Amino acid sequence: MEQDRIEMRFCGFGGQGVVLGSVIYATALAKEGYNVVQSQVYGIEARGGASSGEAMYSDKPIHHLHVTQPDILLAMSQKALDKFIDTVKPGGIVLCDSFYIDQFPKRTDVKVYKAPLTEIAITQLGKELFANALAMGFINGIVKNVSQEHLIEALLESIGNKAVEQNRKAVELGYETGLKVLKEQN
Amino acid sequence: MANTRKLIQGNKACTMGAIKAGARFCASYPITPASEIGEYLSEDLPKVGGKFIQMEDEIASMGAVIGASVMGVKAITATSGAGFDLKQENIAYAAMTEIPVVIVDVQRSGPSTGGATVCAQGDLMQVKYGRSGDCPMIVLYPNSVKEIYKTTIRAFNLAEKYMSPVILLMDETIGHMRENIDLSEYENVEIINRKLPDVPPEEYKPYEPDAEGIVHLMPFGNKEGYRYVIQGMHHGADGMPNLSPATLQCSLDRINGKLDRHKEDIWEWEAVDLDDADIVVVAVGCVSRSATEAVHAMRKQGIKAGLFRPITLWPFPDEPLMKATEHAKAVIVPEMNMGQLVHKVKEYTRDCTQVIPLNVYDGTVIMPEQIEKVIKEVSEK
Amino acid sequence: MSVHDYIKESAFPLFTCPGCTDGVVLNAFLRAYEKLGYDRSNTVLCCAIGCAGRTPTLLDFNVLRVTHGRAIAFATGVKLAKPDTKVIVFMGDGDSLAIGGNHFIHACRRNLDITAITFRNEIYGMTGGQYAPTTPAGGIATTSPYGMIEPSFDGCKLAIGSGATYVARGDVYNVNNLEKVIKGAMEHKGFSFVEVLTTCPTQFGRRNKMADPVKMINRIKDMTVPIEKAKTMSEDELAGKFPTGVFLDKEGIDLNTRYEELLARVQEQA
Amino acid sequence: MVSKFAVAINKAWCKNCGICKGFCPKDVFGITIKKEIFVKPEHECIGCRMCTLRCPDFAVTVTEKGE
Repeated sequence: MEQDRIEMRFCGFGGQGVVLGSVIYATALAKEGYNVVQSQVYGIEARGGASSGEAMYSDKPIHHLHVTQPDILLAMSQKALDKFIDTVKPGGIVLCDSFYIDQFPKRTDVKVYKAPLTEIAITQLGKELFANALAMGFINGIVKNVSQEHLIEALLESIGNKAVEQNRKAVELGYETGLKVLKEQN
Repeated sequence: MANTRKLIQGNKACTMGAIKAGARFCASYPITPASEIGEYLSEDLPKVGGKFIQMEDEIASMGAVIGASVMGVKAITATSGAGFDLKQENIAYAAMTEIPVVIVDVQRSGPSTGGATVCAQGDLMQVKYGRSGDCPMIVLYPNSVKEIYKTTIRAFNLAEKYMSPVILLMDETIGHMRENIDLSEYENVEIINRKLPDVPPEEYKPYEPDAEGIVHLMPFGNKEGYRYVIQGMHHGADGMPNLSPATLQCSLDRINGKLDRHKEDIWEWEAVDLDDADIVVVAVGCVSRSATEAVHAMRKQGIKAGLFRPITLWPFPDEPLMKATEHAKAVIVPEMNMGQLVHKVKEYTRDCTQVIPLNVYDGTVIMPEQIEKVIKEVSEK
Repeated sequence: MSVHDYIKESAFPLFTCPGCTDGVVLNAFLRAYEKLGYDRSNTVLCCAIGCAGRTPTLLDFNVLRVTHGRAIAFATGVKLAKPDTKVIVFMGDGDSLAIGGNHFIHACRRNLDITAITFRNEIYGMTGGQYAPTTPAGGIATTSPYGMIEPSFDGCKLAIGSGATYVARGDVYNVNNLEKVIKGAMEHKGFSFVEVLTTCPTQFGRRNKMADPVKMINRIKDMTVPIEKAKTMSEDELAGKFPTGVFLDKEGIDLNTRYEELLARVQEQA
Repeated sequence: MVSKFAVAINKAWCKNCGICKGFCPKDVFGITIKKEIFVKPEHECIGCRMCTLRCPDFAVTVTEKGE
């Protein structure tokens, strides 16, 4: 790793499960053996407005409390993207759910990857609910910072025994989507 | 090597530490950001034969945990600032009657309802001075998820050892944060249980301290025939109300003196790069993490900065602080309030040492850069 | 054994004023306790502040005397921590119905298996004669110098409405009935409540033209009517009267029993 | 007729409230000019013991003679 600490932010609107997503991703990162800090900022905006979870990981001890300049930003809604886009570190990666986002970042110093995550969840998995798990896989398809096995384990631990097969499928589908987008856009 | 670390939330770590320490009873009342502590214990205590009850209010939950402890069952309650206000009368009762209990205060922004999910360090003085009378208190203040686990166990140990309520002070940010930690090193951690009387019932005086200044209270419901009164009025060795000048002084000396006498055992602090530091940051809780980063960053730039972090907030580690700041030209006190810790720091640093407060109380956590800026300004002078 | 075997003779004479009948309630409690043959090593008395709250400290029991109004809250912890403990809570009317009202109704709702005894002397005695939630209409107190204008609480109705499973009233004139209802309360499994009409000649009596302790007890005698008789009386005839006896004695699963079931269920799953 | 019951007042505990006297069916108790309660020497106690139950101070005892 080139730097001390990688920061990730997961944002969207309340109900999309982005905070839970940050916990799942942080769990997967922990399984990789990194030092991990997961956190969230609460606020009135958590209901309906922009909701956000965060994860930091490093080989070294982390004293930092909150993500300030994410290296990786997952945005699941336009409002959330607009709110956080300026905080992304130059050279950072921005992942957009193009189902909810149509105005993409104008910044040229970040790499933007987009896919209609929610639409894929609805059409291929039957429920918008799986967009969250799909997004986790999508992130990993792009940045590949955890093993798929750990990511699925982390997801299943956090959701219990609910819709295990569909969730597993969602992560795989998201991952493949990520790989495809990466190939197309690079 | 197998990865034995798990991602655990701060509030969860507190409940795991409590169960490890032997807590088998929790009474609480919902309040953000402490609610998860009651939630987790309602799920986990029954698994080990313990009980959780959500009482009708904060006052009742404080009363119920003392009631359980009187029966010899280790007990914990958790709240936040506004709820802590309500708990104060019964916390004072526990201090006066020398009943061990652990009270968690996961701070939020106040006064009053303030901000439920907003991080602040506004209760530093309240936890020590919020009660009537000269009421002693042990307050511990961890700054990471792992340290919450360890410090919760220590809180119970100190409570049982010194027959005193112990407050575990936490920050919203740390309570809600998740970190992946390895707790296997605490598998065989020492667990301390209160001492029982060593005299037969007919000779027993519940409030007669031993050579260490500690009382040995026999749990109620005992089969050995120890019968006595526990009550919050001033009392002599027999526990009965007594307002004679000698008894009053004696009871206040006993409850306060036992902590003073054993302060070196109660004190815990962390020193970061202090040996040759000429600029010392004094910080507690979440702010100390930013301070650690700031100190490391300054060292890389050749500035001799260090951090003194009280983990035991009360009784205040005055002598260690004096030693840590002996050769400092400046002491910086960043805290998320309008200035509380800084007063104690001023009291225990040399008059010639400049003490600089850094107060942030807008709900955002103090970041390393903010502390670095003050350190740089001081070092350039 | 006699009641004298259960008191701390060293703590006597009682701190109470001449003619205060708090001691009469203690006496009735001890007679009932002795007849039931309970073991003091299994008993905790809880009480709090005020005259009524202080009296149990003179008994040779394990006594937890706590902050004002909170005796039931502490007792909840005591009972949950050691379910086989017999817990009896002694409270004044301010203790149980004013500052501790919340704990009182919730203990009723939970059907916590304890016995709560409220000393209804219609006044705050220890603090100098301020009005209580039980002070009768027109009653003079230091904070109602022009007469009490607030309606008073009926502790028994409150307990019944809140879910207690044994509710009774006794008084310090009919001391045999008092012993009987306290005994019934202690034998009952679940939350049992006894409201006892007591007298405070010093703070209530003197201000309300009844300084004589005997006169005050005679007032109680006139105010009370056995429940059986009350049932035959009209509403007008019952105005200002306090029926005495057992209002309610029903079965109900108590909190500890429910908790033991929960523990068994959770541990079976584990 | 002399009563077969011995009635005693523990003077150290008695506060002379007069409750025992006020409700005694046989007028066993008297009161001095200093308002102190005493047991009349020639009383006709029938052993109902209501005084022991109503004494707030645990100060009155009634025992059967020869007990």
